[in-house]
Amino acid sequence: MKIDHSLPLEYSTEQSRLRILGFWIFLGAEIMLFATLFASYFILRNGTGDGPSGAEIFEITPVLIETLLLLTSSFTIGLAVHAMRLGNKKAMMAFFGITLVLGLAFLGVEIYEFAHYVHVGAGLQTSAFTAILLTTLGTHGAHVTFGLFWGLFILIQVKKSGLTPETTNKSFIFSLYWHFLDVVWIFIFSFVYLKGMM
Amino acid sequence: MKLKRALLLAIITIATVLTGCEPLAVLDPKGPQAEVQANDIVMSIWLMSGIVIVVFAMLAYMLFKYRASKQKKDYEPPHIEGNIWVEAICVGIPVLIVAFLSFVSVQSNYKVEATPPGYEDKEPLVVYASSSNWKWHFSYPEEDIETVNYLYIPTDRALEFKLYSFGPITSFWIPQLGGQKYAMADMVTTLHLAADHPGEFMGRNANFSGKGFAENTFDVTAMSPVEFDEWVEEVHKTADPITEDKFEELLEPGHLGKMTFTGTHLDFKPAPEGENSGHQHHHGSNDDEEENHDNHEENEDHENHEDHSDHSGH
Amino acid sequence: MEFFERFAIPHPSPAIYASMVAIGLVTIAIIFGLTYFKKWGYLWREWLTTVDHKRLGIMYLISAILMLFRGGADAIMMRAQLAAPENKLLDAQHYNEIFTTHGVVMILFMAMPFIIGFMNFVVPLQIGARDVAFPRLNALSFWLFFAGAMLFNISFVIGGSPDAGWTSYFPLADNEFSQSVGTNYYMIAIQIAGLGTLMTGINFMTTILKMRAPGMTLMKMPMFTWSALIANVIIVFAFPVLTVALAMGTLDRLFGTHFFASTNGGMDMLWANLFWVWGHPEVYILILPAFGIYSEVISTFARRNLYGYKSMVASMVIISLLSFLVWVHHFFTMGQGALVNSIFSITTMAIAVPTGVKIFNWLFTLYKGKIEVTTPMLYSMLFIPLFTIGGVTGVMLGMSAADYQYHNTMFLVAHFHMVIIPGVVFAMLAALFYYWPKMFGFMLNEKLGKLGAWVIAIGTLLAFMPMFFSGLDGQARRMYTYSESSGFGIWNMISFVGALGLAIGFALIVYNIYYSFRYASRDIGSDPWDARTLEWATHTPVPEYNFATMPQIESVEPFWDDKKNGKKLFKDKIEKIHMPNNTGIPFIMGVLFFIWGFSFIFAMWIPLIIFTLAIFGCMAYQSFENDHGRYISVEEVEETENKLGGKR
Amino acid sequence: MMKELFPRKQVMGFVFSLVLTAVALLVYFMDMSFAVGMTILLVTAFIQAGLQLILFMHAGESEDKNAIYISIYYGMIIAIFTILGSLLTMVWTYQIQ
Repeated sequence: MKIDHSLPLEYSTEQSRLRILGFWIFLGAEIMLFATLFASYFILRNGTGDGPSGAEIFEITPVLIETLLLLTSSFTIGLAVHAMRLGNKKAMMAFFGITLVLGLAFLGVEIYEFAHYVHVGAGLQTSAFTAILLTTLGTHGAHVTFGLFWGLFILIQVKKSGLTPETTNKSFIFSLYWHFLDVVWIFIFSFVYLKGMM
Repeated sequence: MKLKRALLLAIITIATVLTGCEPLAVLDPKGPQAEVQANDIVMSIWLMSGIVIVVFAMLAYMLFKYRASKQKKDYEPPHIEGNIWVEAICVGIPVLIVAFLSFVSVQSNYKVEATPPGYEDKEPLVVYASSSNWKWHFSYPEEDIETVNYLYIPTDRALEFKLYSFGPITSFWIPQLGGQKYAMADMVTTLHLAADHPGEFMGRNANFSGKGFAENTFDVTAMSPVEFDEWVEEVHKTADPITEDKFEELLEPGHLGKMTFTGTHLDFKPAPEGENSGHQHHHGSNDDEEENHDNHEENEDHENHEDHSDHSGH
Repeated sequence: MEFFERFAIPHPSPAIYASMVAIGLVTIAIIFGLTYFKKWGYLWREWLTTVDHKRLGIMYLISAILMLFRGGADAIMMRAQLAAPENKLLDAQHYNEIFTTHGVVMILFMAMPFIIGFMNFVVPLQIGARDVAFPRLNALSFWLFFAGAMLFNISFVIGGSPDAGWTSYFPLADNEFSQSVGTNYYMIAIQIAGLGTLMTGINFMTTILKMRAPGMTLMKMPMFTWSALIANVIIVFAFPVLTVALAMGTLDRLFGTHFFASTNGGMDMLWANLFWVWGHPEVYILILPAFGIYSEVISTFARRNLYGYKSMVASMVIISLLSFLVWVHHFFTMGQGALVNSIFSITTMAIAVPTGVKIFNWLFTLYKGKIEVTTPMLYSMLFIPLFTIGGVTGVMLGMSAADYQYHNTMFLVAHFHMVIIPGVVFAMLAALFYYWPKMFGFMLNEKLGKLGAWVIAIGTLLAFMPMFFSGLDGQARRMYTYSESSGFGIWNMISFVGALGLAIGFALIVYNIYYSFRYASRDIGSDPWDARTLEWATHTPVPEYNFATMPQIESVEPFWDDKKNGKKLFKDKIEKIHMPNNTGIPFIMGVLFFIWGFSFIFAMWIPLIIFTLAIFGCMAYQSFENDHGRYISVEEVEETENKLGGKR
Repeated sequence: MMKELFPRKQVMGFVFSLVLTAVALLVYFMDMSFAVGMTILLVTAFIQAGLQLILFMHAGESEDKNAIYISIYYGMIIAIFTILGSLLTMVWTYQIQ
């Protein structure tokens, strides 16, 4: 395999450059996926039927905690990539690990939040509004969950075989995914929660 | 306008000759809205025929002139990149045609979405047309009459159909009076029509709604205002009043013949409009409240014993 | 419903029982045949585990042709039922199921794999690549599509077919009005196939953007590759919308949510909206690659370069953007009022401009050419007039006020069949004849081919032109019967005759394949059409690595320049070639997805969870697998090249 | 070593995103009109997205930056059209009628 040493390790082979571009295109598709959910959310926002409205069930505290957790994890995965580019495997793994822990904490708060919604009578079947709220949040949450497993597998591979063109490429792509989930969360935070509580 | 009528006549004649019987329903309008649409259709058919002829002629010319069998054996076709002027014409003319059609289309949109010209002086006749699997219910709140699967209308007034459905999306369509519009369970749509002449027309649900869809039709009779008033009077004398139980029975899936009642189901089962709308976006919009004011008053008496979420029920 | 009741067919008929028996017999025959001729190993090694874009392309084409006949059988039954008033051939339920499956099968399981099949086979060859960017993902795409298609197709023998139309509008498609599992099949099968298509889109975008031969800038790409690029861009941005819509539909049907219900704040219009946000771009996903095929065929057989290359590219880019801005024209009659209708009416008609540019460019490509009417060219020449009729009626439908009269009528049905059959089906048949020699090393019979083309063209006109009239006379679509007095009888009888014509035409193509397989010459060289683009510069049959050395590209028609102007295409010396290994994972995942989907459709939650975990297990396995492919040595390449007729 | 591990770019990005989040929170804690609130949310959300894209995701660092930017912008444009078009068709048109 040809290795080009003038580029960061994750770009070093032809195949890895293909993977990175391919993943960016996949993120383009993800934009549309979440845009469709947002469009549906905005349209069904007032479709509360007999159920509660957003303003009645949203709580600022867990949402703020979730936001801070995810923002910080996006920062630490950035640091992990930075450490990776410096060839510091130990620091990279540490930051990567912190990212996953923060992700797990985010998921924990989100599960609490869901339990709270169901508890106050805002389940999946309550109304179109609660359904689209839980689906939108759930889709993001499912992405995070998937990311946790994926990240864990990558971390194991980095530990096993070190920073190779292969593992750095996977880690870099994972960082793109994670940053993207943060971007999606920013939009959820702004246009689902804050707008709902405005 | 004269030209349009002449063209219309021409196409009708052609169609008549082709079928050997009656003219095509859509091109044989009996009301102002259908006429707007038929004029648009006929005009666009002619314009589009022009384009088709140009393309056919060019294709035929190229195929006859440049067939390999007509060329010398050693002829080598030239390399031609394209010509800015030729391509500008190929863009320019279609742009002009589309611009013209857009102009016509926008105008017609506003025409078919309003009371037709010439009918503004009189209050339109409001008819609530609701579909259930697989019937049509016509409620005349002003006349306090309800019919099933047939529609009587006067010729001197504009008609305002308030459409909704007790089930799947259906589409209310009387081809000779005008185009269709959807009837949906959670909101009321409005279709403006009018009939110029007395006559009998076919009406149907045009949107697929399940097993009984093919037979989901109704008969439309347009008559003079005097006859219409006589009919209303006669109904009040002879027909039974519609009751909630009876109406629930009518809603059962299946087909029914024509039926006539006094009173309307709107009294006990209001249409999904205004505050009865399942459609949240009607709330908080002041204009809408204004518009539906009359109906609110009508429904007010009955709102107390109605379960709010049940209005669009089945 | 009781658990076992779900699997019963709600409306059994002798035809369905006969199909069950036939399916059983064919399955047994295939298993027996494979065992008897000891072909299991061959099938597994060479086809089921392949990652070769050419073989995947051929598998897509075979599936597409099978599905063409499945959807065609539905069509014939529909036309037969409507041929006479008050006909009793089919009952309402059966008719509803048939037009639903006809629509879904033809669009998603016939036209889509047809174009994706040709993309697979042609695009890497046209850009001088060894394979696509992600060969294993490509195999997974195919198996997901195939799993989805098969899942959808078993619906009529297990549990009943969907019956709410291919648009599956809610609330008709909701549990209340569609009680059988049919619509579950619709939601899940299309979801699985759609995921495969989305991966194809990402794969081909990456391939075309990154893997072109040296020197091939974007503006030197062949037109089919350009059209494939644009179509894949549309796939990438349109299919996620379908994914979400189907997921919401599934939630409504299986988990009791109220997205599209008319109670509890749901909104039935939202389904229509989301469906068409995907649905309209979908039409351009189908038509653009078809346009690409026509560009290749017309320029080859006019013996001239394509006229107006730049405006062709520009028009496709504009179409790709506009295709996302017109979806409301599918429901002008939903009551949005004059303003919204006006906006979408204008954007809709605007698409006619770039499309018109393409038609004129093809006509000008003929100008000063040396036209040779072969079968692919005959399809292209029949396409132009027929598609023009379909296209201009599209402009008429775009006028929203008039659309109130066309909507939901046979006029609309006539329009989209006059667009899709000449536009897409003719293109696919042209491509089938055009690329057949490259795929299989012999040519299809020209005489039979041209006869078939004429029969199909006349069949199309006979089948669909009458619908314009019956539509204007008030015949709604999807009616399973009509009365004598309506006067629709004569139009529908002519349509039926046309449909029979189409059936004969397609049968002729099958006979042609059989006939040519037996009698056609195998000595045709690698460039039987005297073509212009890169895919013809390699050997026939195409070696697995496509090109022994990378071609050097200097123009849009490098192969033509190589042949006529002496510009050498292949200058490098042969080096060892890196190729991906075959893998069974995509096939296994296809099988898992099939069972997963089946469990989902019948709400069998425990198998559903097990197979969900199995699918993720496969993905985890992939993540840990370290497979760097293999190398083909220089000697091996040279040996293959010599065997196939010398180094190029 | 520590200095290397805490690059300015990343830290700046993080601080910015915290500041922007705080600004967006004003919408919750202060009383303001719908228009002002929406404007603040739109501006902060899109700036944050842009920060992530350029500072954290290194969108512009490789030879494929054009392809990357085009696919992201294309996706955003289509996304915005889809959202606005759907709202126009199913919500706004009933409010202005």
